[in-house]
Amino acid sequence: MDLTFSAEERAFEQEVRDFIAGSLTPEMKRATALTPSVFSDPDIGMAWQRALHKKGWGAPGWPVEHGGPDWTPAQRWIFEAECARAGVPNVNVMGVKMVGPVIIGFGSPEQQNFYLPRILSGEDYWCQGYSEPGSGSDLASLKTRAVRDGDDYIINGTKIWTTHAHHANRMFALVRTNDGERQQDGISFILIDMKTPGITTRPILTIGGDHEVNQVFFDDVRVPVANRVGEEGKGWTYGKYLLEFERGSGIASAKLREALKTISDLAGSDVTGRAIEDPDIAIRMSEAEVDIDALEMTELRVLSALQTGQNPGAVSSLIKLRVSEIRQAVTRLGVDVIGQDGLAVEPARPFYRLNHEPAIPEELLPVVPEYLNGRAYTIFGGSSEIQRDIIAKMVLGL
Amino acid sequence: MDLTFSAEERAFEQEVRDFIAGSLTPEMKRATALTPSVFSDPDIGMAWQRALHKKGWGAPGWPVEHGGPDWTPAQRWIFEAECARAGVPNVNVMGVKMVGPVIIGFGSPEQQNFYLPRILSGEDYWCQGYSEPGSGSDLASLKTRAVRDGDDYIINGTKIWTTHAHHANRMFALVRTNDGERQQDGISFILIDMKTPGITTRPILTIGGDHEVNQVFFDDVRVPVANRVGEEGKGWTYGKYLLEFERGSGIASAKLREALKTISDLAGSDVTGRAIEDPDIAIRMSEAEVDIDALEMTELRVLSALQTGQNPGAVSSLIKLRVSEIRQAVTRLGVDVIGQDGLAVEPARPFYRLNHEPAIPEELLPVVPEYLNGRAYTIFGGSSEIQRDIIAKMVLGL
Amino acid sequence: MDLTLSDEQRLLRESADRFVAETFDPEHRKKAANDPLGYSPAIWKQFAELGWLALPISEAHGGLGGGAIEIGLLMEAFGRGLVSEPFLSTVVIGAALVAECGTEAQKQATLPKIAEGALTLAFAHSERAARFDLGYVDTTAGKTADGWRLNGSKIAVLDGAAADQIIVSARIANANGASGKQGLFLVPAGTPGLTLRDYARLGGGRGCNLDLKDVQLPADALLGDGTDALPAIETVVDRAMAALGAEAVGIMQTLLDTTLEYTKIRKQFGRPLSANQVIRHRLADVAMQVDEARSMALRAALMANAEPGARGRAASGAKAKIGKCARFVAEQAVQLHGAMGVTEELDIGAYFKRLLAFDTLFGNSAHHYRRHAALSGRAHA
Amino acid sequence: MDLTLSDEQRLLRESADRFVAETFDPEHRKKAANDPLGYSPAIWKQFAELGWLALPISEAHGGLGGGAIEIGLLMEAFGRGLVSEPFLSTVVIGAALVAECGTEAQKQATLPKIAEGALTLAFAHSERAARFDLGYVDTTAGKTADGWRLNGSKIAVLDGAAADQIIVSARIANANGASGKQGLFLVPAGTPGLTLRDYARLGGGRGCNLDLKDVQLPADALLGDGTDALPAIETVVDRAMAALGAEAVGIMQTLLDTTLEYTKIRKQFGRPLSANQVIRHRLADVAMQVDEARSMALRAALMANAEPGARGRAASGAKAKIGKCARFVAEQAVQLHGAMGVTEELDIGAYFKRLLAFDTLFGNSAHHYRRHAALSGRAHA
Repeated sequence: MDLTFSAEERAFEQEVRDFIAGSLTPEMKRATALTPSVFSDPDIGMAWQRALHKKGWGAPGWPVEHGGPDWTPAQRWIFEAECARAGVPNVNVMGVKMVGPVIIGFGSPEQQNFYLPRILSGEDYWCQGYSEPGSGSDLASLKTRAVRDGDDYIINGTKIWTTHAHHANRMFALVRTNDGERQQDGISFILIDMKTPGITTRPILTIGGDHEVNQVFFDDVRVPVANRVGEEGKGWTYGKYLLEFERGSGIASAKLREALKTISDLAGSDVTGRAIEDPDIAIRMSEAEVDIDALEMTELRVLSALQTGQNPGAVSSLIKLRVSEIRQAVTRLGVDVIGQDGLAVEPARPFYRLNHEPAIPEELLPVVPEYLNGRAYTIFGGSSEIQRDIIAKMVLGL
Repeated sequence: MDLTFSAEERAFEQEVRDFIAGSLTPEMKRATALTPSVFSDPDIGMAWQRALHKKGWGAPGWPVEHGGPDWTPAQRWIFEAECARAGVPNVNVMGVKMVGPVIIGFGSPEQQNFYLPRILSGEDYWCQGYSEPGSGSDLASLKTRAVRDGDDYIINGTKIWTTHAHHANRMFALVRTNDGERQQDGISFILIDMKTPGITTRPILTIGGDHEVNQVFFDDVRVPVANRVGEEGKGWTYGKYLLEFERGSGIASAKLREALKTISDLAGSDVTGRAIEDPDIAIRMSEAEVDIDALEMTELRVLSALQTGQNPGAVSSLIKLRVSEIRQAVTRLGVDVIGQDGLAVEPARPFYRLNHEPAIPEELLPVVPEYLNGRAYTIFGGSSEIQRDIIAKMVLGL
Repeated sequence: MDLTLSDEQRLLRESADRFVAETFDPEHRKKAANDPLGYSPAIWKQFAELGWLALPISEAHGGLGGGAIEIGLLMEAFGRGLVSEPFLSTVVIGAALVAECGTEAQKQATLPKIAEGALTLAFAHSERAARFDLGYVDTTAGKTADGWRLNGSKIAVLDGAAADQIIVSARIANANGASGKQGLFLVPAGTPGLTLRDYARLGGGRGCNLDLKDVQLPADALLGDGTDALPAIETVVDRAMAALGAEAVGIMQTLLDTTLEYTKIRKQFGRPLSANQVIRHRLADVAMQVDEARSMALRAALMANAEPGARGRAASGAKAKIGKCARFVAEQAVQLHGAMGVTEELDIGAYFKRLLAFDTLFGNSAHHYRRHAALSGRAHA
Repeated sequence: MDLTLSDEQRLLRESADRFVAETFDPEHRKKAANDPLGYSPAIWKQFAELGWLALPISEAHGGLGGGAIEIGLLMEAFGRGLVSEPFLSTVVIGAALVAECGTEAQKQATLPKIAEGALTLAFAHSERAARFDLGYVDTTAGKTADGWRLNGSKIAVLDGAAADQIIVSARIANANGASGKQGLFLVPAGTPGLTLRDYARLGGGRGCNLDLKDVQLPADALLGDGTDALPAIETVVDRAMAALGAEAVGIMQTLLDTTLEYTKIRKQFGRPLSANQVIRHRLADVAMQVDEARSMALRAALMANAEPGARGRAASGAKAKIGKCARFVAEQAVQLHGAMGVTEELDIGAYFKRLLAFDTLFGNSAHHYRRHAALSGRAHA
């Protein structure tokens, strides 16, 4: 047992660092630091995607025949850790990490040939049409309906909490094509061009004041049957595959460590009156750091199991819960670090392109919105309550 | 609105102080301080009961015609607060606060004339036969059966968690006299002489190493029907009355404040290496003190409502939960205050009559057992889980 | 020992509850949020007519001579309605600072005007380097030939842009130039050298940061006779924290009521959210914490005139405990509202943010536990 | 980067798990609890035969040259069985102190004996006034004509009464009589002037407090050459905390397994306890914390040979985090066992108490978060 990387892996680490040093512009870095969200604005995120794609790293998790870099789990770890450390923008995860793997796993060769290169290159920007009003945690109860009409489906209904729908040119959605005996049985997985007539989006401002999510309405929207992925009525299976794929692919500890470091640097600076001298802050930083250490070890245990071809087992399902809790603790710490400057609300966006001087120092701007928006970590993607239900049932066998 | 007491109440406060100064012996005080339990050993507790009785204060909550002192709610507050401050022993609550009020409310004149004076004088020592193995929180499922045979009941079954059954000469018990449609309907409330043939007790050591609770077995135990309180099959009602009576009568904040002061004094002394200099200890003491302040105000709000003849309402049902949680926080603080001296286990009892020198300073002896035994606060008398079920239903109407 | 309300107090509560319920609806709040002033002068006038602005001001200065309990009743109602009128800044803090420190002439010049709604105040005290330490002030006041010259920077000035006068704390230079005790200065809005960076305040209302560059003031701008103002500031801030505590209780109660309602109505997996035991228990805890907060706010109000140590411990205890409860209650209200809770679509978000602001104002929970420990003689806290 | 066990490690774990499961049943524990020695010399002999006592000792001194991972595997198994043999005192701490500080002659005289099970050690370091500060020692060692004279008092000496020799830390007086650096002294059991107050230790095994009154020792009783022993003590205690962390993980896993089983079987209101959502979620949290503790114990073991700062942060982080998890897991295991949990009738109580002892040993959770913060350069922690 040991924690050190091999000489080859160290060399790869250096390659990643060199790549980042050569590709990450100061503007990208500043924009990422000043974005109070896990989603970068597309102009920033897609610029980074193009840089990655040029290097052949556009989709680290994909098989090599579809343009993946063929990395070992350790290489993926190193890549993600270095990206986190450098503060690179977030790419369009709905494309690279969500719909991409589904198309690879279940799409037709035509779909693969058409969509995958456009994800890699950053030409397409995807959003995810899953939740509906009334169907959040209870996703299988979704009501948006796709009725067959010749070679098309006609879609009616509405999706909600659709991240970046206002930026996306494509959506992958779960729609009801049939009233199966089980709710899950009548759901299909479909790819929708956002420019299709009948689609409208309504912005929903988050509690932090950001326009990130939307409600999307479908009013007799005509989508070719050829845009369905896999079999009709099997969409639930593909959707679940996606969630599992997603779960194994993230390495959260490196990003959390970086977020904590940002807060820690603020706490050590005059801009917060040296908040670090408050023992409550100092101790809570250590608590958060130790929590991240524990998470990192758990992630490394998963990585090590993957590396040696084993199934990491149930432990991966505990990770989402801890990640969301630690994230919230770190953003909360941020609020306490900046103290009364947190009273100032800056409504304009993005923070990295304000056309006026903000009331408080620029680096303090994202702190409160990050905390506020971060309340969603324990809600979106399956609330913490649902996660605990799942752990009790699937991990503990209760 | 104000927090001050009237001149008459201040005079009464002085009377209580004078009484305590004249009646509480150093031995009683030391024994109470060194008892890691909310129950005093009978020799100590009943000596105090006799002193109270002599003064006419043997049963503060009883009506004056049965020997109560006819106090206002404020006087009861003052009395309890002064007793807590002085560290007086605990009397036999199962007699004074539990069975007494039931006999007063529902007993026959014969029962009242026989039992009540013996409770006041300390001649009788009572225990409570409610829980059974398998019927703890779900008390109504109790199985101990009393079968009518002429003028007697013949009782078979077992009771568990019976505090001081090994000291008591009497037990009040809930027994099944009938299989009603609802489980609650077939239960009767009965008074049992512990010397009746067929009763055996088995000690159960608590996690702190104390002999406090027991299992009591009934093997064809013959009890006169005249020992039944009230109607047959109505025992559940009387039992619930008792719990309600009990709930309104306790003033927990004064005792908690005293318990915290004891820990605080230890923390300020060399005997713990001046634990108070540990900022974690200092802050947690303030947290506990503030929690006690909040509890005290809530208790005062109840008192004030009673004082003006109002119904304090649902708030009183929140108190048991907070009291148990704060008690546990205070005992936990004790463990952290004494540090590595907490490793030493002293199995002999009582601590105030050891016939050897303990391995650690005497005043440290009860700290860990108090914490350990105190785990029961959130279990006995309706677990915290059950309490929250009740609050959700009864207070919040969910 | 009587914790029941007097008839007058009951009437005050009822009229405040009614007025707030009728006036401060979500529609009104949306308007106020986009108002550069942050509040409505018309409503402020009504406050005056209702006698609320005169409430704690002494009868000798045109007020009603009320106390912390009455303030608390109003503030709790204000919390329920997320009222953003500058009551705290002008009446609870501003008027009290003048009453505590001012000369009789200064009191006569300001207090009656406040009572009739003709004068608004703000208090500029906090500085970035001070964090939550009331004793830390770097802003300086130098003596000039005919008055004072102020230099420095302040943050978190509540309602500063709407104030007719701002009370600014500054360290008065000693004869040898070294900085000495704190003084409070009445600075009229628009005084040259004063720069405000106004902002929308988290949870409603406005705030600003303030720069003072060679601000020239007349000699009588100094409140009182030059005695160190720190003890008076501590007194007033302790009472302000009691008042804020009552406001927080109103907010928390509203969040509890709203969340209870929502979990009964909202269905998931074919049954209401409130059928989940985990959610039922969570709500029981929320209710318990609202009740504890209520007790602590009341306690701080009842102790508002106690000797400084006891008053400070009650105020810090209340601020710390209510802050802790507020975080829990606010976070759970959002959590139990699910995705809807993390938007600006519902009112929940506004209430949440006001509680977040509450916890930060005048020092967060951790700060006040520490102050409580220090005031309790736990030296190393 | 490989966190899988080697074949040897897997074998070691399997044999330890098997031996512990077969040997340390509740019956055995009850006997051990009443044994004045606190453990069984026969089993100690078996430990030696299995090679466990030789595990971390270097091959040059009759050992197997194993490391923190192997120690952790054994300790986790020991935790599952609540083993009370003095493995920590003799092997993890005692042998390591000799290895770190001793002269070659001292190593040759002790280490092979430990490896073969012929010598037990204890470490007497803590003093009441020190609380958890390893650097605080009041016990003095004065130079005499032919050796040393020790005076002072120690607390929390694990397995002291059963030890053949006790390693006592003392401050070596300087030439001018002022106290100087720490030294470690090998004190044979029964040395005149040594008074032990032996006690049953919370959670199993024995402990004692120790008085040293003019204890006379030969010159070679001092381990090593008089270099300050504090860095070595810190090294060894950091590694001991990693080992204790692994033991705690074994205990916590057992509590989780037992509680899961109990809540499935125990019925209330006509259905198993585990049908309650609140209990299901609680158990999910318990499982999560056991997993976090496991990660931290492993991390501390993997960092056992890192530079002092990183090693200390890993060890303190693990001790702090595992201590926090242990409290939660232990308290919930008792809570979910209901009334049966707060008795000595079930094993739960013994496991609970061992975890309580774990949290206290070498400094509780709060202490180690503070040390972690200090080692991380957060100066005011």
